[in-house]
Amino acid sequence: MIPAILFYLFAGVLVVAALGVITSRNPVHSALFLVLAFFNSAVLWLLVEAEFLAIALVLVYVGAVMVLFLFVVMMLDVNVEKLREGFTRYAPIGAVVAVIVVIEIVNVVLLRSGGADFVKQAVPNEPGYSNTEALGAVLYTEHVYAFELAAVILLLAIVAAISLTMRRRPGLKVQNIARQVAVQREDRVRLVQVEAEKD
Amino acid sequence: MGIDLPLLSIVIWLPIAAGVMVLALGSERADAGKLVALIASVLAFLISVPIYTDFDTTSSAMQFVERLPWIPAFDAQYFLGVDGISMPLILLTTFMTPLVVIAGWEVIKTHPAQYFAAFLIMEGLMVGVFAALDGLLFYVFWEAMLVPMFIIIGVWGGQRRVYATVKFFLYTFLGSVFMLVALIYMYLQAGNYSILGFHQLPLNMQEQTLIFLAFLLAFAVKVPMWPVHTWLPDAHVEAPTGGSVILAAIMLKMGGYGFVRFSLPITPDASSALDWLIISLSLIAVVYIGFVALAQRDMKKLIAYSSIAHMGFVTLGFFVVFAIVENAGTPEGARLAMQGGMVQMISHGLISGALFLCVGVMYDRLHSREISDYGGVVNTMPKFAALMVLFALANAGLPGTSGFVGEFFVILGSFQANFWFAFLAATTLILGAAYTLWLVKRVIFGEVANEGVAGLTDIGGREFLVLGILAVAVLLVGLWPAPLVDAMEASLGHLLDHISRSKL
Amino acid sequence: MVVATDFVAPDLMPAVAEIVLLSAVCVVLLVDLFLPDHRRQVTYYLAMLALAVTAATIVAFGASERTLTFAGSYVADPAGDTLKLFACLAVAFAFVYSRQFLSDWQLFRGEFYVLGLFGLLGVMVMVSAHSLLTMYLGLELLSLSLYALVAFNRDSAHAAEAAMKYFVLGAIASGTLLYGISILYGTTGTLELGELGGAIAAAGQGLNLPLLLGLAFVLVGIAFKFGAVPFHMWLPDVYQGAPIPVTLYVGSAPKIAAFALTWRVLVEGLGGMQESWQDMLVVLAVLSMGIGNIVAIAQANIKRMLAYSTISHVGFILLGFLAGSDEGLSGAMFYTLTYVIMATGAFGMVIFMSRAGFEAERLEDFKGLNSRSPWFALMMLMIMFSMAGVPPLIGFYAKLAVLGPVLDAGLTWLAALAVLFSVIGAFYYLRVVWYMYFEAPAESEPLAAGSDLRFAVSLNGLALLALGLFPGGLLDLCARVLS
Amino acid sequence: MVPLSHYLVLAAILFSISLAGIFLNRKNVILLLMCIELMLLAVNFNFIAFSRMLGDHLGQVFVFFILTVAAAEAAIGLAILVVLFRSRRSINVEELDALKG
Amino acid sequence: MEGVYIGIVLAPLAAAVVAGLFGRQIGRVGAHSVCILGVAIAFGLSCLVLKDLLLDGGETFNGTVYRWATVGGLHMEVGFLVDRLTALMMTVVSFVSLMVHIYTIGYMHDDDGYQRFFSYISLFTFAMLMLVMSNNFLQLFFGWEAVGVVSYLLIGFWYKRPSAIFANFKAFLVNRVGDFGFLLGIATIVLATGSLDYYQVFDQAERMGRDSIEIFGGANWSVATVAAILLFIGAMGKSAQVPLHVWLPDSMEGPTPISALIHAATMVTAGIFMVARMSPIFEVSEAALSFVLVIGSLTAFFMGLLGLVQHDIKRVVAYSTLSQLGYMTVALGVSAYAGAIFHLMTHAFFKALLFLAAGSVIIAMHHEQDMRKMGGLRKYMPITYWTALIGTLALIGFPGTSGFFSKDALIEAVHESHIPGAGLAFWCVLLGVFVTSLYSFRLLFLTFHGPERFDEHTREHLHESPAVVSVPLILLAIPSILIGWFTIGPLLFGGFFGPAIVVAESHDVLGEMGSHFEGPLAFVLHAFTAFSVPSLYLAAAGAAVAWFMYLKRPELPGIWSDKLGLIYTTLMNKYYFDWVNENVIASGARRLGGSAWRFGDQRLIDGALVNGSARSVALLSRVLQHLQTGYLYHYAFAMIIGLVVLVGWLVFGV
Repeated sequence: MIPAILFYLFAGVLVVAALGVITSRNPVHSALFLVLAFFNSAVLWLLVEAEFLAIALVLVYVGAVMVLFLFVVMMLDVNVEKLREGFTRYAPIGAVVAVIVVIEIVNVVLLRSGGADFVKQAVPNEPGYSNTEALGAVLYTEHVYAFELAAVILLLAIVAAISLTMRRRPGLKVQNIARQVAVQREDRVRLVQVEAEKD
Repeated sequence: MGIDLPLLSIVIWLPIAAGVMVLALGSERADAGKLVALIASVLAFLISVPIYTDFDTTSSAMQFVERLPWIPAFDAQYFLGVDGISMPLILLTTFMTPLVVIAGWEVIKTHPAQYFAAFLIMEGLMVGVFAALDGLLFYVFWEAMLVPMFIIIGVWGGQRRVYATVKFFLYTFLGSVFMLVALIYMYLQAGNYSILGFHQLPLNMQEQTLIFLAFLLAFAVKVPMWPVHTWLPDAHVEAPTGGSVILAAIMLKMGGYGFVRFSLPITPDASSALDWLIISLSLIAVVYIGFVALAQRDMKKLIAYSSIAHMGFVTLGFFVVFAIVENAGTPEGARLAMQGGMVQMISHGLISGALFLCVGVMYDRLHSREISDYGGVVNTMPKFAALMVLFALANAGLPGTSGFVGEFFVILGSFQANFWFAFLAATTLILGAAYTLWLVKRVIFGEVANEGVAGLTDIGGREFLVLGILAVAVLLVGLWPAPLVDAMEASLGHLLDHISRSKL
Repeated sequence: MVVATDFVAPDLMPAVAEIVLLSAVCVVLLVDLFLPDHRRQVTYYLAMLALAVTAATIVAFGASERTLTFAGSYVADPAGDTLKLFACLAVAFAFVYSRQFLSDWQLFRGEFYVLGLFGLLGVMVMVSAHSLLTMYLGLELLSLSLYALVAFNRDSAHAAEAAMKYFVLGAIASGTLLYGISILYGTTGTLELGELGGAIAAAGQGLNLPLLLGLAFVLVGIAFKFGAVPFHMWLPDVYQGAPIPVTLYVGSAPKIAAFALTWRVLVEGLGGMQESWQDMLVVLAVLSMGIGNIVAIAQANIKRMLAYSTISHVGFILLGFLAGSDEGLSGAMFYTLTYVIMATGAFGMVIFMSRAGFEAERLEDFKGLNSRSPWFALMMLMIMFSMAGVPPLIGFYAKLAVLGPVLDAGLTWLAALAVLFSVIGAFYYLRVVWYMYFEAPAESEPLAAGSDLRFAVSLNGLALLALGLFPGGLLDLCARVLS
Repeated sequence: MVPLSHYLVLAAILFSISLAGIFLNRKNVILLLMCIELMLLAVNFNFIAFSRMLGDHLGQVFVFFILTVAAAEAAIGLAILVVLFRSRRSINVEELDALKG
Repeated sequence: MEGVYIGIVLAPLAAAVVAGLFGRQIGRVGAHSVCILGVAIAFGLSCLVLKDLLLDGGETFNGTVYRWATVGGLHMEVGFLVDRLTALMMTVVSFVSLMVHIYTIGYMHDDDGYQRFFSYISLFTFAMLMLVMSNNFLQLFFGWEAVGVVSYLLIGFWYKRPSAIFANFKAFLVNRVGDFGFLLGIATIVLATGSLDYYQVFDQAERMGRDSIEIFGGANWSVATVAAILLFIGAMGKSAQVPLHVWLPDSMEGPTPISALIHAATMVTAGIFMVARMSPIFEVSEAALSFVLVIGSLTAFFMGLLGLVQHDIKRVVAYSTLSQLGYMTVALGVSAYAGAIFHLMTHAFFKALLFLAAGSVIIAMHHEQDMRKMGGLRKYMPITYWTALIGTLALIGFPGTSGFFSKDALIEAVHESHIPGAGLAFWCVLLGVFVTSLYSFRLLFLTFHGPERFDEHTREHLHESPAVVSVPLILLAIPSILIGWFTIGPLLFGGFFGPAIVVAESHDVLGEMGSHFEGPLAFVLHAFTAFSVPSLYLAAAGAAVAWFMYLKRPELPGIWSDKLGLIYTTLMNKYYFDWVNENVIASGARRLGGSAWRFGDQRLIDGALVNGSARSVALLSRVLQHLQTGYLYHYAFAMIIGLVVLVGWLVFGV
């Protein structure tokens, strides 16, 4: 009973938060709503005993991705008010389409699921089950290929992000470490014989 | 001389190779290119002569057969061979090309190398169309030909050349893609692309009808038959002389050839059931187009329309055979109509080619194709006028010229099918004479019409040679068609036997 | 404690090509880092070397038969090797074509090659994917590389816009694909394609609605990757907005990936539901051929025109798939490979015509090419006619290869419609030829292309002809490796 | 306990909201990126729920990779956004219309 | 003999080729020498052939020269059938041709196209000989068309004259209308008999009379009738029968020797010859004979009337020719084939004579052809005058002249005949005699008698024509007078033609007449007493009226033409045939073609269908282009809709 109440509670908040994401006038608010949605999701995932992913979601998403989002939002500093015009005009169509999608999917998963049993409930795990350990066990064995690929993707993301955003501005003053290290005393210090002022 | 030489292959690939060579020489060395073109085209003609002389006219089987694997995935083969139907057309092709090369000798100033290369390549492809016995190979040649022609009309054509050439390309392309579908369909039934295999392929009526219609579209456009003919006047008018000549003399024949090689033997029952359609369209072509030709003010357009009307005889000849067989009970009498169609193709090739060359001769001098810009040409160009009048009379179907033979056969044949077929067909005697001789009257005869005409110089040796050769050919076929007719007799007889047996 | 006692180290050999390529990419990346700008050429040569080595590896260690490894998530088979080899070749051509353009445009940076190679890796992963998971990862690897590549010219607003659109739409598509995968997973309990196929076969044809739902979502992802209507919207904008070398890249190797995606997922994985997806593909194919061919006519920008042309070709490729036969599949593969060759050539010609500060992307820029350079006009002519499907160029056989199976499947009307659209489509290819041959040159600027570019374009054009005259080899190859 | 289907419905709702968000938002590209994150979240819900119900970890592994990829995707997306902003001084979706037709 | 036959046709052909292709090299003298030689050889050999057949009892020759083509069992060959009919025609043709050749030397003396002209007329001789010597329908058609073409070339010989090139165009077209029928006739015969060979066809003529063919739904016609009428339509064109006569008067635009040779003596009689040759077919169809008869009689009378109002000397002769051709046709219609051929022969001589005489006048008048500007030429040109008088007398049928025999026999034959239409024909030919006499003497009087209406300048140069002109006149005058005496007996009643002409029992009017034929003298005398057939008196009346109106009271014609305004206008306008042809048929065809082109081809097919579909695709392209708005949310929306529809369809089958 408790899990059910928790589920509906957090699910409700999650939906509201998701709606908040798409309806907020201010992108910062949207981002914060999204953070809220992630938190709620994490809780919901905990309810189905996916602890590792719940934590990962919070750490990776809230901790890193959303911060990145916020950073970009702040950095670009776009005119907030102007950006929200014209939303309501198309809202009905958007709502209709969204409702149709929901109906189509719900129709299948709830009403006409055919052979698949979508209404069954999960069997509780035996005590001592460690979600993290279970994932870890397969991640580096069965899914080592995928894991490597994920690594490559991250490497790619790094390369791509850098190549897209990093620019050497001609006038920018930067340190040349090598030259700094290799500098000789003679390069920097010139000893001059200052003649004493005769007075 | 070994019989083992792959003559057909040589005739196909020699011009193409020469064309590539001319292209490689480039327009900077166009003189050398021209020479190569001339030598290659003449050589191709000489090589093609044994195809006629060594041809066994008593046999309806394919001769000079070459068969090599080509695309194993489709079981398509490099399968060549000629029978009495295709052999004359191949000779026509190799005969016309040198003339076109000579005719373009001094006239073409821009990109001369490409011009000659295009014609050489086209020659090879055209021979390929007639020689191919593999459906896919046929289609490849058939379509590939559009490319050089597209370029020829577009680059060296007249004012509205782009419109004309795009129309030409798309029209014919539209026609032939449905043929491709039909070919593939039959391939799926037969397991390979052999045309001879297609002939024997059992097909039910619905299949036959659809295949027939697909072929009809392809061939009707090419012939062209009313009402899919409108590309032709435009293409002819805008094309350079050589292009018009090849177009009229050979490319149109492919439509007719397609009917005898594909439509009739592959779908005899559908052809028989739908012969009324073709016959009506052919007769409309003869009569309606005859009238339309009367209204033309552009010489090339007039000749183009006349071509459509004349090709109407070809299709008429091919498709009245069913009615004749039905009336007479034997396929013997139908041979006349069929022969008529075939001879008409050859003859039209010579005559329309010659007429386009004639217009080209005048166009090269005055740069106009308008009839009203001429008049009294005979005063300044007597030699030319004599030849042009000869060709005009041939076009009007004068006995003793090749133009008569086909019309005569077809009218005789179609009379055996129905009086009114012959009646309407025979109106060409009047209409053909009317539009052709009216043209002659307005262009050739009369007082010198203007200063342009007054300044004309008569044809030189090069032009005289080309037109003279054609004149001889026109007269030869007209006076003694037996060698031509005999060569086709066995094959057409075989064809008629074949199509008078139902596939159902 | 869960301990994987039954773990056996996977056999790495089947994936050796990917491993080699990844290592090579890392080498390129590192070397590039330490190269001064004036020696950037080294990166290029290294990248080419990487491609060569990869290709050599594929050839040397090619699978003679279907081999699974990495717990069934990776498959090596001859067809895959063929596709990979072609992908390598396409990327190599893209690199050759791009070199001069990039340096002319101050875009000659090592990242281009790194991203390009990453993309190739993505293609290879997809080709060899035997699980929805690896397929997804390969897809993302490829897509992310492409997004970055499209935005590669950072100074171009068009490129950025294109990249943004591509990114957003691509993300939606992969989201949808993932949603579909999740449902398939939930219904069958597996991600491995072989098992998936088995499960579907067990579930039986027809009314398994959750499976159908998953299929629909997956189909969207596939259609997007291919650029089939109505999931094609990104394609014209990306083709136009991206720098030409990138357009060339986007237009070539990723099509092989799209083929692989469809083949592995739809045919191998969801083959049991063929009846269901066949109709869908019919619609997508018809729309693609129609919209692609028709809208291309109105284009004045050649990159955009080629984009729509791509859409129409995609329609044809889908024809092969929807026929549902072995011939159809090999036809689709043949078509894809052919298309890659043609597209490479076409965009190569656009690069060829361009020079520093000038992208020859308007159709008008091709005016009078025949007078400026007959040889390259001829090459472009062959490319265009090949795309239009005029024999004896290879494009014709591609159409033939897919039309046959369509007819065999009894869809005569579809074949007729397809050829009709190809006639409509022929118009815009003709227009290019017409501009090149029938119009006077708009400018007299000499063509600045270097010899490597000239050689590559010629090779590409002649390949269309040579393959067209003797298409048997490639056709056989496709049929053989897929069987 | 809550039946599996409820998770699925929740995911469906999230998915539609994200779709609607992409369609409705006409001003700010960043929001599109957020919607995409939301969409992936919906997918993750599906996977986790299925994984739980099926009692295997495949789904969760998938989610793990989705999270990874999503992070990479976000990085690249934002990088493109930055490039876009630099070149156009705007991230207004309605102004992204130079390429059309 | 085969070599001889080939020699006969090849000699003129070779001459034509030499003169035509190498005219410049061989010069004028060379050209006319070679051509005259060629035709002379033909004439000489023709005489030889005739002699062989007549006197030496030579066999009829029927042989093939070469095989033209064989298709499906139908043999098409070039070959000769030389029987007495042919031999007679050959002799006449080559003789007249020879005369014309000689005459041309003088007539065309100053013309630039001298060699060309000789080439043409030799070519014509060749074609005509091929026509008459043919043993099959194919070759007949060959010759038929070939003479037409040469006629075309010759009428347009002076190609600078607009009227000449109009006339030759018209002539060819009108002939083509006839050929249209002719070709269909041949087709009918091939259908019915499966052969083109005369003998094989004639052998089956009986059967053709019985077989029927359905042309209009339901109506079955005898094949023989269809074939005969169609063939006769060809003859109508070539022999200028109403309504296909319109070309002949215009053809006078050609040089006069041509008018004599082609448009009087030979080519125009080809139709007559052909029908005679086809007598076995015509004989089995009474309907066809009636048709022939009616057409012929209409031509004979009404075309004669037109001769009354013409001022151009050559045109008068031309209308006279038309009328005389009508007579021959009438003879054919009553199955008096021999009579037709007889008249053909005599007509050839005297009409050629008249034409050449007219030509002689024209030369003297410096190519003035209007009779109103002549008069009193008798004293300047005595030879021309006398020969013209002989020709005129022969034409009107003065007793004892060749024309008398042929024409009287012919009228007699019509009188005897009973086939439908014979009554009408009889009155037509009878009245025609009066008309013939009237216009003939009108011509003679206006030209040679009465006051001189030409100017001084002309008078100074008036003189008799040179020998090359006058000698042929004299040579032609001789047979014009005499030949009837010798030939009427054998030709008409002596079975001269043997099996070449077949006449059914019931139609055998000549046989009937032959039963009381007692020699030419009796025939002449009989004419004076035969009041039921008062042709002689009618001719005399015509001559008298002509004298009265044109010599005695020259003001009368003007008065009469004013009083009979309507009739006169109708006659002046030649019954409006030309008007109808030009304004209704020709311009109608042009207008039809023009509108077919503009509306059918340009607007409907090209405009609406071809370019229309191209335009709609282009329009569609521009419309669909706007779907690609450039807005990301629209793209996304399209994808979403696509997804929704896909899911909806796949999952719910919507």
